[in-house]
Amino acid sequence: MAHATDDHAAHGHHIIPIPTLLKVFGALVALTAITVGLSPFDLGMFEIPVALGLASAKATLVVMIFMALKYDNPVNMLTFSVGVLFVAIFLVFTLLDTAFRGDMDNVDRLTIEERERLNEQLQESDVDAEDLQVAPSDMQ
Amino acid sequence: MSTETAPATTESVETEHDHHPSHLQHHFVSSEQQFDSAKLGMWLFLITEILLFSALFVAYAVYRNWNPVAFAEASSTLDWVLGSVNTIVLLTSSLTVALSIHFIQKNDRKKTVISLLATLALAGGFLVIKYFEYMAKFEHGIYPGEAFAPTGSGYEYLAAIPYVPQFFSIYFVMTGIHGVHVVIGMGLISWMAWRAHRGDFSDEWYTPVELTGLYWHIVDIIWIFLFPLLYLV
Amino acid sequence: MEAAAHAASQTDAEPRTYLNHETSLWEWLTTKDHKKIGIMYLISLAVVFLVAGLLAMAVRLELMSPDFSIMSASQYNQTFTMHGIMMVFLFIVPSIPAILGNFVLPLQIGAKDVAFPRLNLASWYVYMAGGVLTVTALLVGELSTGWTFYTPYSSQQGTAVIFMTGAIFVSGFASIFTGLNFIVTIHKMRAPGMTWNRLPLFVWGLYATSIVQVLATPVVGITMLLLILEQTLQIGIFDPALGGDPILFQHFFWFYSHPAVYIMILPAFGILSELIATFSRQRIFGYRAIALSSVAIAMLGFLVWGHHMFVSGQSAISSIVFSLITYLIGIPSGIKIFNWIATMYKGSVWLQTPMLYALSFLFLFTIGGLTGIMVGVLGVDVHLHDTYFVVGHFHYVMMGGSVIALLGGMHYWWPKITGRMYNETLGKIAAGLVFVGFNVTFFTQLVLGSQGMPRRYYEYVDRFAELHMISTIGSFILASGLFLVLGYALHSLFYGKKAPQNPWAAATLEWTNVAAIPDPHNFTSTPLVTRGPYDFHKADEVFGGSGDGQARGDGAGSDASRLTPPEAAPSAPKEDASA
Amino acid sequence: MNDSGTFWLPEAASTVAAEVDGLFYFVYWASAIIFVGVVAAMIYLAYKYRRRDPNDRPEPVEESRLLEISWIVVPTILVLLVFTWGFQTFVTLQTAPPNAYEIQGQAYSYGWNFEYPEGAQTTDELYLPADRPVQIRLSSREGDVLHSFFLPQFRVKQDVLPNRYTSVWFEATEPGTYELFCTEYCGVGHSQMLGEVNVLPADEFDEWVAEAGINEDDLSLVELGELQYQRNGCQGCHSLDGSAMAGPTFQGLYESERAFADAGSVEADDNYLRESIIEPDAKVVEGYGSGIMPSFAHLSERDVTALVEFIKEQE
Repeated sequence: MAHATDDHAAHGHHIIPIPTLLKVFGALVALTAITVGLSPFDLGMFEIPVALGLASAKATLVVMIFMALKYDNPVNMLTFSVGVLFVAIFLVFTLLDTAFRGDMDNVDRLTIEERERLNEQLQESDVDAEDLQVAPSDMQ
Repeated sequence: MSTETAPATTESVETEHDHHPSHLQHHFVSSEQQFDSAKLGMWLFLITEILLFSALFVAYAVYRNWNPVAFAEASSTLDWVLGSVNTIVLLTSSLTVALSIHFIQKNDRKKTVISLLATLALAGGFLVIKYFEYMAKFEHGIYPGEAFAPTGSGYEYLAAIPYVPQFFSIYFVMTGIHGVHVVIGMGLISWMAWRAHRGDFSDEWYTPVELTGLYWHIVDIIWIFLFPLLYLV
Repeated sequence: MEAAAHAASQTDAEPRTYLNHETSLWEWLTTKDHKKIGIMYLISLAVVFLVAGLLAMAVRLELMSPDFSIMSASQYNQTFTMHGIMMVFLFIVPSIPAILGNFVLPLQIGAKDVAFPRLNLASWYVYMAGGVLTVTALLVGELSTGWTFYTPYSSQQGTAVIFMTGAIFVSGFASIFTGLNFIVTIHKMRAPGMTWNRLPLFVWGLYATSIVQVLATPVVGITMLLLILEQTLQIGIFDPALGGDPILFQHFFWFYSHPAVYIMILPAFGILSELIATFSRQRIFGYRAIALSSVAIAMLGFLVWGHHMFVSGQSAISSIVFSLITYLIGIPSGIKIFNWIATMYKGSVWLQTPMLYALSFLFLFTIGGLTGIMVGVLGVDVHLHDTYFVVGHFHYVMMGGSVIALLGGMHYWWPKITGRMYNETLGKIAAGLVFVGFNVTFFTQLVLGSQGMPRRYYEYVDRFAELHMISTIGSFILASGLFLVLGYALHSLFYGKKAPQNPWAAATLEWTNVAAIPDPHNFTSTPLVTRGPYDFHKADEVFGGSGDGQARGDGAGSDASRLTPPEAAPSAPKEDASA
Repeated sequence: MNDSGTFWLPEAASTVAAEVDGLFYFVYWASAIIFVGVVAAMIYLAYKYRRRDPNDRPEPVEESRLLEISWIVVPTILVLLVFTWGFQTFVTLQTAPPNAYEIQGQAYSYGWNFEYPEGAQTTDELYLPADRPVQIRLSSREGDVLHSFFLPQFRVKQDVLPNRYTSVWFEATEPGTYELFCTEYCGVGHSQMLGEVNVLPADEFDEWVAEAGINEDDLSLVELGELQYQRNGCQGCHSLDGSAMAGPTFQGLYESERAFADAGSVEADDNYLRESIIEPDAKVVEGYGSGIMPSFAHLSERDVTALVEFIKEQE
């Protein structure tokens, strides 16, 4: 009598051979080395995506092989994907506010402290009137 | 909802009850059902762990997006060498824990215990390195929150940069909670090593070892993301 | 002694039930039986509901008129804060899953227990630990943050906040454990033949709820932890005086607390489907739509938290995106309402107390949903935000939705839980009082709010006086109805008529295949499921075999001595049914 | 205030109010129709198909695809319509016209200060010109908590944050007196954090603002001190008539003997008063808690001196 007939995968007792584990470990160390090796270089706007891409690659290796999700019941894969998806939602929707704070003029983009600091800096430095005309995105 | 139960079914249930293995709990029908349930439960628990950390990653992203310069300056004071070493230490511990499962699947108890003990040692090593990193920061007045008062060369200039305390607050909270997870993981692994030594597990049944392994890998994965975000970029 | 008692019960020909099996206090406190854990939750939650309800009465009494006063402003703030926190975190969030979910879910899917019985018991203990911390918070100082804990106000308050946020952190784990347990149970423990399409809709509701519990609760945990660190170490994440951002706290808080609304309402949807189907004796109209819309709501529920923050100072773009998604979530809820009503079409509608609650729910939740659409309209929300309109709206959803459904469900499953019937006449009177009292209390609050009355006010200007008076009177009617329920429930425990196995002629497993009072192991033999949960036309056993005999399903008129499981119907499973 | 509101909404006194109300009533009537339909169908079906015999065993009803699709599509169209309309109103509410008259508003626990471009300052009273767009730039006092600026008759609301400016704008249509509420819970005085909005005809407003624009330099120190006493909300905790409030009364304070919680005492001289304003927790008088009074270190030297002189006058 088969209980719960839906999630019938080839079940989770797959034995992963030691060479595979070692290969994955090697790849992880290599990816770490690349991450560290790249860090002195200024990649500009690609810095975060590259770092996160490498970290994701490492995480994927761990999840798929070490945690054997590749050989596991699909419902576990689904569970994990849903978790990751909701982390992404959390991140994106919060940044949708904080990165665009003050997009209409009823909220100031900068805090009062930052405003004051900016004013001080502008007063201190002897600048041409031209330089004061900064675009909003330049004011950090 | 059902019309009835076929007598044969009842009988088969009874027979199963008679011969069920010692680890099988009464409300499960088969070892496989119990194993699948435990594993699904563990994966669900792991995503709660991921979501727990997600809020910290979001806080990091928000403040980094607002203050990239402060974050870059603050991040540069962290010791990337120690961070890298710790990354390798944790990756190795992931390997050993994966090996322990491989060995128990092959019913090699001795090697299982050795792999688990190796994992334990590596986890301890990680914490020791982390301890030295924390101490190096505390020495220079780098504390989370209000107590933040950088002193000494290489740190004093941080006092003048706004939002540097936010970086260190996030750094200490993230690595601190991660550290707590490492400690919990060490407890679990010690317990598993002891039980494996006692002979609780075999290739027939090793669910607790596998679940502990899954937990340990998640601790590793979180570090995989923490490391570049805090130390490198 | 146990054996002797057993022997005695054997001689009395009284069958073994989960209630007369392992009855010592110690055995209750260490039980792994999902039914007993459900009852332990029932008792704990009833206490919380009583306390939080009395606090609500105190709030209403204080607001009765502008001059009348029973407490100081500071006491008033503590009162509404505790009312909110206890009702939301300690009552409504756990209520339906922990009481009825625990009791009914394994019965409905034909399992002997939940997947992790020990974790289930642990969840109750963790919940109780949260309760202890709550009491501690009350003892160590004033707690007056409101249930939303907005920073920087909350991070400047005393130690009581630390204990209370700690309590929420801890009781969050109870919620996670329950959700995790249910998901695994539904995936792995279903009886043979119980396909996803044959799951009762209460199970679908619980499934969707559990997804939300597992995904959202960790975030409130970490948020509360950050708040504690903000207070103790001043880490400067949320407090603007330290360079933090108060709006970020609101994001973190609502990332949990909006989905939490669905934790509260989705199981209520599930109960409603059971009630409407059983008491209309009709297949649920659009079973698939109702089942899948629950899951859709659970998922979409994570994408709308920003609609609590339209005037908070968040970016306009996020307000707009959140508003748009908010409307999309209104649609699946609307579909459910229409489907439930359509279910009565060509049915046989039996207006027993649970069905009265179901119809109340349809009435009240429709108002709750429509006022939700009103506060979701960007331009209008600016006026309505943080007024009594919002207070009225969420009471229509949480109380008019969740609590009314819980009451309906409690009446429906009461015979199965206790083995006793309650007094039907009193039940109908109480349902009427609750319905009238609720509307008088909260409809006036909708008007108050749109007239401009802000929430969390200890005093108010004279032009709101009349409506506040009406609202307070309504709350007394509501309370009298609820106390009546408590009264006849207690009476029924001791003097109620013995319940038959299937008093409502329902067609789900807990009625058809489980004894009047369930066996400790639920089923004497594992059921084999051959039809859908509401296929009354195929459910011969509900109607005493062939369907033309005595309607033994109809509780009041049936013979109460029937306590043994029904004889198996002589016919073999129908071919077409198993297809 | 006259009472010309409707059953649901208070009197409308700004240009944007008409727009908001129109939308409110559209959604309201659409909802009412749906609600009546739902309840009517519910009652009708419950009555028509009531159980007549305990043995009733109705035949299953086939689902109607068409019906289901229709009640998905129709509400979707309806809500998208409402969304678009609400979106437009929202944008109007958030975009001040460039010629708006700008007033600075500061919220504190528990009151409101307003500062006009001409120099006038008011507390808990807001004066506005009719028929002229006004933008109020709001912030909460440093170290204070969240508040929310709500004018029900104008249908505007905006949270007020410490350390960040937010603003509302509107155009008042009718001279009169209106309400100002705080709608973000802010503590024990939340429900007393009310204000009065006075809308004056344009010429009267100009007159008022010219008169009220006091030049602080012309005031004597004691007069300035009294002004600061009101502006900084000192009256919330320190009475002038000897009555006990959250803080010690100012009556007879000067040159009195002050006993402190941590033992020791000192005579309240100029230096002590000055210290108590700038660093309130340095010496806390017995019977009062520390950490309650915020520091007023941000006040100018002249303002602090003025306050000290004002306190000296309270005999």
